[in-house]
Amino acid sequence: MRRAAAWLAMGMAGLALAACSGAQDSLNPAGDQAAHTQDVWRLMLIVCGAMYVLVMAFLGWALWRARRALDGPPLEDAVKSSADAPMRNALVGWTALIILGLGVLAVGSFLVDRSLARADTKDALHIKITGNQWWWQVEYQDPDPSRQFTTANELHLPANRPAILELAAQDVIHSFWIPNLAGKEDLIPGRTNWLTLNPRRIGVYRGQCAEFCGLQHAQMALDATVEDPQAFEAWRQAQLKPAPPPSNDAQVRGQGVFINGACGSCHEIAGSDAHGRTGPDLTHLASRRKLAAGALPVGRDGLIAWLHDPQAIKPGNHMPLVHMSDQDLNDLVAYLQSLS
Amino acid sequence: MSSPCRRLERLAAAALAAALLAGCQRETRDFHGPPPPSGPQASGVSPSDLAAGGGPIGPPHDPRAAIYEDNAFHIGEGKRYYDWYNCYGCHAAGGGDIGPPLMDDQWIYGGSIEQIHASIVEGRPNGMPSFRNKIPDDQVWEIAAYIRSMGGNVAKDAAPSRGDELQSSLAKTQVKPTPAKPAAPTDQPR
Amino acid sequence: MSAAYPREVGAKEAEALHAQLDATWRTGTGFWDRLATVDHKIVGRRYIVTGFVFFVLAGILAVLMRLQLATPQSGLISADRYNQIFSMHGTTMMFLFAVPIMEAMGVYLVPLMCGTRNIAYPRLNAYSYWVYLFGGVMIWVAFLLNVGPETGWFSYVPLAGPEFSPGKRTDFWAQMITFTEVSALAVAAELIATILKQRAPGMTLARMPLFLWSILVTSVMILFAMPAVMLASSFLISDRLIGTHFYNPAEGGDPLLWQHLFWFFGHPEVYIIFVPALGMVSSIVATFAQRTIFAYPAMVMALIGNGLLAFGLWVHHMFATGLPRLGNSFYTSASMTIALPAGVQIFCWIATLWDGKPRFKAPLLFVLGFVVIFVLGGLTGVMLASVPLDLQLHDTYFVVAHFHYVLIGGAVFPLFGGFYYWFPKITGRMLSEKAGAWNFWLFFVGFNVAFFPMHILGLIGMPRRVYTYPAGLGWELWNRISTLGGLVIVVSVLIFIGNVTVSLRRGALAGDNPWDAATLEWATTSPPPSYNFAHIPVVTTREALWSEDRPVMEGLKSESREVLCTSVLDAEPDMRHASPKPSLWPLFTALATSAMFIGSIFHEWALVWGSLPIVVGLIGWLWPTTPPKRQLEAAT
Amino acid sequence: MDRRVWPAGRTASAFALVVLALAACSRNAPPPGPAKPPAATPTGAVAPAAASPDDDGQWTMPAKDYANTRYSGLDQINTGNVKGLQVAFTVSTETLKGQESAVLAVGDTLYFVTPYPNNLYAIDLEKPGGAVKWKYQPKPDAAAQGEACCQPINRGPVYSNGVIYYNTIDAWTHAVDAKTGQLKWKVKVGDFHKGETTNMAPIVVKDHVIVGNSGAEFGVRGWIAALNAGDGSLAWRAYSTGPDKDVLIDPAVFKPFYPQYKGTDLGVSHWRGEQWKIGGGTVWGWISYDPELDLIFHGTSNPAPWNHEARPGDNNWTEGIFARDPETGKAHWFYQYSPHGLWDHSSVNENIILDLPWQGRTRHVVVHPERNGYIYVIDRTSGELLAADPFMKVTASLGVDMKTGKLIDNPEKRPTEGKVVREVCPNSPGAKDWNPSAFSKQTGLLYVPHNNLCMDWETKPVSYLAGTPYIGVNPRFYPADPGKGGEFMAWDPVARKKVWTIDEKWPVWSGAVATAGGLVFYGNLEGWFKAVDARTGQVLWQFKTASGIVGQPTTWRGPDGRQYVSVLSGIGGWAGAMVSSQLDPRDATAAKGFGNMSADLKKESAIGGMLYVFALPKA
Repeated sequence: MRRAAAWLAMGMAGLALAACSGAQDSLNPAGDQAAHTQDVWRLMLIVCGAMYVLVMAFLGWALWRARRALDGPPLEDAVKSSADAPMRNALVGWTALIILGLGVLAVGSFLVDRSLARADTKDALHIKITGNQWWWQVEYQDPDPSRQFTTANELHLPANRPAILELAAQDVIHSFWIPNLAGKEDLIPGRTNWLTLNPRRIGVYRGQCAEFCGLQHAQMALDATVEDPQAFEAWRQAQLKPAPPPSNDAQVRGQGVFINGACGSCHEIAGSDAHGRTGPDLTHLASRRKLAAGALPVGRDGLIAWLHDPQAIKPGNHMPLVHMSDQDLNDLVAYLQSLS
Repeated sequence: MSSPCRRLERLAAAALAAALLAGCQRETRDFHGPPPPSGPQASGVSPSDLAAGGGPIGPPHDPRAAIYEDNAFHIGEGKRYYDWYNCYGCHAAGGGDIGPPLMDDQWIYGGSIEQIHASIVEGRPNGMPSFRNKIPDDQVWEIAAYIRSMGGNVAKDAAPSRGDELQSSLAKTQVKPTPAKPAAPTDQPR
Repeated sequence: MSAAYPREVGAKEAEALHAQLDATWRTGTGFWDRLATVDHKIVGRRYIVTGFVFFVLAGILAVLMRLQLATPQSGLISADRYNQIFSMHGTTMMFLFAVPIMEAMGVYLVPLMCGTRNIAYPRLNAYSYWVYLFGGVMIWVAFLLNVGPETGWFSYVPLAGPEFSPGKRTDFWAQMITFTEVSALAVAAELIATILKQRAPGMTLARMPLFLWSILVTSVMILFAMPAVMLASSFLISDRLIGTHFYNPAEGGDPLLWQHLFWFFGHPEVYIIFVPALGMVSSIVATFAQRTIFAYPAMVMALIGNGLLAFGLWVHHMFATGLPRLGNSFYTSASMTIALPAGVQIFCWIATLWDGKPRFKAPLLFVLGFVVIFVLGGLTGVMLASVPLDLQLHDTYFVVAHFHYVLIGGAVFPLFGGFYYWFPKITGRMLSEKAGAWNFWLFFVGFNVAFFPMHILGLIGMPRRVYTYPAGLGWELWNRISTLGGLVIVVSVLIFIGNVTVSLRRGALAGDNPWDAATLEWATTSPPPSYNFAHIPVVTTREALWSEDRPVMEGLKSESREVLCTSVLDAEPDMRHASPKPSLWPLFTALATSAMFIGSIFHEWALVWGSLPIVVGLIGWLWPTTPPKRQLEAAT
Repeated sequence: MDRRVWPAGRTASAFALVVLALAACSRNAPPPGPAKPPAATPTGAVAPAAASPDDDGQWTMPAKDYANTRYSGLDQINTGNVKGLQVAFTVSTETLKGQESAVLAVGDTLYFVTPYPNNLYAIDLEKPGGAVKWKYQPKPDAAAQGEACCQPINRGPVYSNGVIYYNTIDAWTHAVDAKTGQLKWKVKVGDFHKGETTNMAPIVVKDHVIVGNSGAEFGVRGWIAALNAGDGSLAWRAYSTGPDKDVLIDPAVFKPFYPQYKGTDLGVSHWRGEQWKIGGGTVWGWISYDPELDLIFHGTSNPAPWNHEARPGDNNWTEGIFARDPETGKAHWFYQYSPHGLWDHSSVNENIILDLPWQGRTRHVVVHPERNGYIYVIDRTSGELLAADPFMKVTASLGVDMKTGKLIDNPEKRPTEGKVVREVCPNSPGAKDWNPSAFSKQTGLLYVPHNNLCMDWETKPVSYLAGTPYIGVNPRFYPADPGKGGEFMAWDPVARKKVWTIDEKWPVWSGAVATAGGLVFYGNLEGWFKAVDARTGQVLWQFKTASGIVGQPTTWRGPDGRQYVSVLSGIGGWAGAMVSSQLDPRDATAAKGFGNMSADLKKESAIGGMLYVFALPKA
């Protein structure tokens, strides 16, 4: 029993602290918020681990003592305990210890929470994130409207510059969560929530909807890139431009398929006649890494698989199966791949 | 007292079973939509298929109609697409605006789900645009099924209720059925 | 040591008395007699078995989910079905297993522990069981017919609202809430009345076994918590059926209203499940350590403290919803504070063991397993109370691990201990100790293998309620291990079922008090007679059966059903009270209630027309059967 | 000529020059003569004679004159005898949608246009009983009916130089010989498949037929264009959004008063992405013209879509007023009533050209009752805002900053997607919609038929699908005061206050006309046509027509020398669509929000289409 307890304690500490350098990992912080939270986690782990060890030690001692008692003479008085008085003191001590431990944790947690509330927001980027079943709309805000742009399912952040996220939901409650950067915050219809990020470490991270939002809750991911400010600026300049016009016959035909068919009814490609707003913006689709909120990689194979039967990949999502000829499909993919 | 009890029990069981079995069909979620029927069918019908004065002869009965009309999921999706494809812009929440109301019993081009489907796909001469190729066919059916629910013409337990939006009309579960009647001859085209 | 109170006055009179009492209290063997029974032991047994069946069903769903999640991008179960499965798993476990089975143990044990002949309001008790059964069957039939709930056991609006959950799936779920809560509220009322008014003479509040205390606290919590969720679910049904706007932000409603109402119920719910388990642990520890529980007053205070604090922390489920930061900090403190009573209790149990001479039988094994697992779950609970940490861990597998540690560790382990402990009393036969040890160890190991990795999964970013996940995020291994652990639990539960099946026929005969326990349920035969006690025991100490002095009380009628009512605080005999006879009206009323509830899923007017048969049922149920004159005599 | 300064010494010669120039190009203009200064009025407000010459008894353009006064110098019908007014004759319009056309009287003929199919009627006044002289049938494309936001109505024809010019719903401009009804030319000015329709009444200035498009509710890009009167060829076209060269902003000429309108290509940079290409700003309302300054004044409509979150920025040059050179189209100044318009407050209402005594001197202004609830007084020489006074309860904004000229939006009412904002006053048809006011040269007052409505408003995402509505709002309208959905008021433009009001149950959707007989005429949605004492607001006479009145009353002298008053009766347009489109009031959002309040209107009014002409009984 005691061994089991010890194993558990060790396992908890060891495994959890093991270097799992995942792209969606709260223990691999790449921003201030996640780092602060990791501090709380460490404090918790130490205090709670100590408490756990203490309880298990007491239990082990009691059982070890009891095992000896089994061989001894039978207890005379079942009702009255001989050890009342010392145990009573121990209980008082134990209670005090719990209060102390909880006090440390509560204060630690509170202080970190305060520091998160006072995060640096100087010169912050303002980004509006809207949760949809089951994708993210990402709008980079700017006081100058001509410097605003929209993308989907991806977030680019310059390192060492704060970002203030305005969180809204179109349909049901979603929760925005990039564990490497910060804890989650819900997107609630009819309300606006705010989340500040202070990304520090350059890298590619993955976020995912954390509040159950229906059929495809599992496949509602967000691709987050923290990059150096120059790279970010270059990306932003590219995003501000309309989509490049089709440059060869296949792309021209593909654009025709897009605009004259059903695609343009829901998707926008800035610079073309497609101004649908109910599906993700596709203006610079080819510059993204992921398709369909993380379900597939962007690329010829991914696009073909997705367009061939989106309902097989994300059953129940709102991208309909549009029947088209192989020729049309190939042209369409060629066009979409040109949207860099 | 024993026999009435038994009868009651049976009745309750039968009612439960019936309700739930009906529920089965109402709850199926076929994300690809039912397959189109094989053989010749009305993929499109023009307004000339309507008989003057009498009832519309319209497109023939389509076996998919009941699947969409009796299915809560499809009707719910139709409600979503009704907004997404701007049906709302002309017909409001069924009360009409640029286009005629969809919640009353007056149907210029027929009020069956097949006829509504045809109107969406084909368009109609006094301003209704054709959405052929602009809306995938199964979504057209879903929209048509939703439109049927506006007049209370789908089963109450498949009808959508209110939406999470500004209240504009009764929840569809509360709408009294208003079966389509052919447009009266005195009615002007609208 | 045979702990029975003296039942023999003289062999002949005694036999006559038994025959007379049995004739008065017996439940007939005919089909209708069985349906009409109001015997708390029969109802309690049914409750326990039904609850266990739901446990197994929900367990099967859990295994299906684990199989699906064993590999990334698994195609075993579709998204639609998976969502129904996890919703049904949570719903069944919480509403159809955990709360009912704890109440079921109360229904069976409380009258025996109080030393009374039947539960208070026995017809209501029968009614509550039927309502519970019909509600459970309804939701499972719906599930099997593809009309199962799909929005989780928490059914957050607007996802569960009319726009995003078309059809009747969510309505069945919401109405299942009504069924189970009507039933739970009825049982809570019965248990409170039984504990406060039907305790054996001399069993003052200060002499009440901790199990009774825990049931009392739980029942009071039910009275306050359940109406919140019934209100919430009724609002939901009315939003969905007739288009009200309780949760529509566009028309002055609020989706967060649901969350507040739901968690105002939902958090106490956990303690409603957990507090009775604490009572079981106390019973088992005392019996197997052969020691009175250390620091009884502290234990009672801790139980009450649990009950009170449980209502002050619901917001820690809502830290991510953007509520004011300072308010959140208050709930952090409250949530952490609840670790205090739990810590005190753990200490007291261990101190009792430390002081005693424990016998390591299956019930105690499960209790030791409880301590090891529950303390860990409690500590992760403290972690989750921290706002910043919760924002990372909320809605991840860390939380799944946490509450399974708390609920399986904190409630199911004691419950299994309780099964082993009270099985002899209920059936008259012992369960196999050997099978019990296998049962325990496989459960313990399987549990930790299944759920410990989930902590890590949560920390490395795996959210809850996902039907699939992509490869390459480091989640595969832990998920596979978890699934293996789940399969081990399956084996363990199968062993338990086998053990019960075999022991029911071939188990060793138990005798009145096989464990040498101190509480009154062991003062009668195993299984107890229909009337529980021929003479009502009188209690002089906290550990009644460990006392040399065991007086009894006489004077209750044997030719008609009577129970003794005592005063609330000091349990002084107050009056004799007639106890109702068996009746089919509770069943009829339950059927009528079910018809109304189910009907109102489909049509709002069912609420009106459906209540007429209920009124008929209630009239029949409450029709006075004793002529007023005789009643008067009985009272004097 | 420097338009910022008005050298008094040169006034007379300028008058003369302009009047002469005007006379030279329009044979139907009043006979040339010395420009005499307009008679003083009790308030001091006067309509300059150049833009509002003395009455000749005809009614050749819907607004009566370039100043948009809708004032008739006829006084045969006056406060004393109006009680005896009776129907002289009626003519069926043979159509049943909203009859918003003005009735022109030129010589011995009346002209009016019906809603779709936009037939042009010529009524022979020489014959008794309103005989149809001819009927011109343009046969517009039926499909265009689906592209008109608020019924396929028409606001009337304009007569110039023997030709009737008017627009049809399918975005064609027709020139019809006024004598014979023969088509002289027609040109396609827009593409109705995208939602571009034309229903405004053109105006003819210096051989240019000036037209504008409708369809901001369909996400079209608004424009105003000048067609050469002779052949319909395009002289110039100025867009309301986009780069300066499209908007005809030439920095050499464009001198806005306020700094926020200065800059390059603000019609692009004050939008997100290429939203300006589908950004609305149509020109479907009234155009006035000041011959002395040689400037036309026109408003631009709301930006598209109504859901403002799709179009961050000030959305230049929507919901504002342009002063343009009629010859070249070049903008001289601009003022924006509602930057980043939130509520569909199209700014296309009439800009009445007046000269007002203002803080001790005379200011040359346009007076503009705006949909957002304020009556604006703007210096027409410079674009400087002089006053903006509310004329109904306004909650949508907190006022106008007189320093910067900017409207101060009420932050509490700012809509966001998924939220309903309540009690937004005025609602989207505004405190006053298109239905034009009249200015009496006799009383110096402005007579404004207007609404008294508030609304609940919910924005939601919307896709632009060419040819379908591009709105993204669920609105729900209701009267601002119980039982009072509209008002007819007399407004003193100098004292800037209401003089008297008449409460109406329904929004007043008809135009007004003021006469030298001390009368003002207007109609209401129930169908009452009223004559009101211009000084007191007392209703002196009323007549119930068969349908609701949403048209523009006119008054003229017939060939027999008698004064007549004419109006079309036939409910429709936005406010009347519930009735004449047979919409279902069970849906509050029907007719973009009128469904919520119009169940009774369906009982109190009826569908119809009839020209009513009134006169005093023959002596």
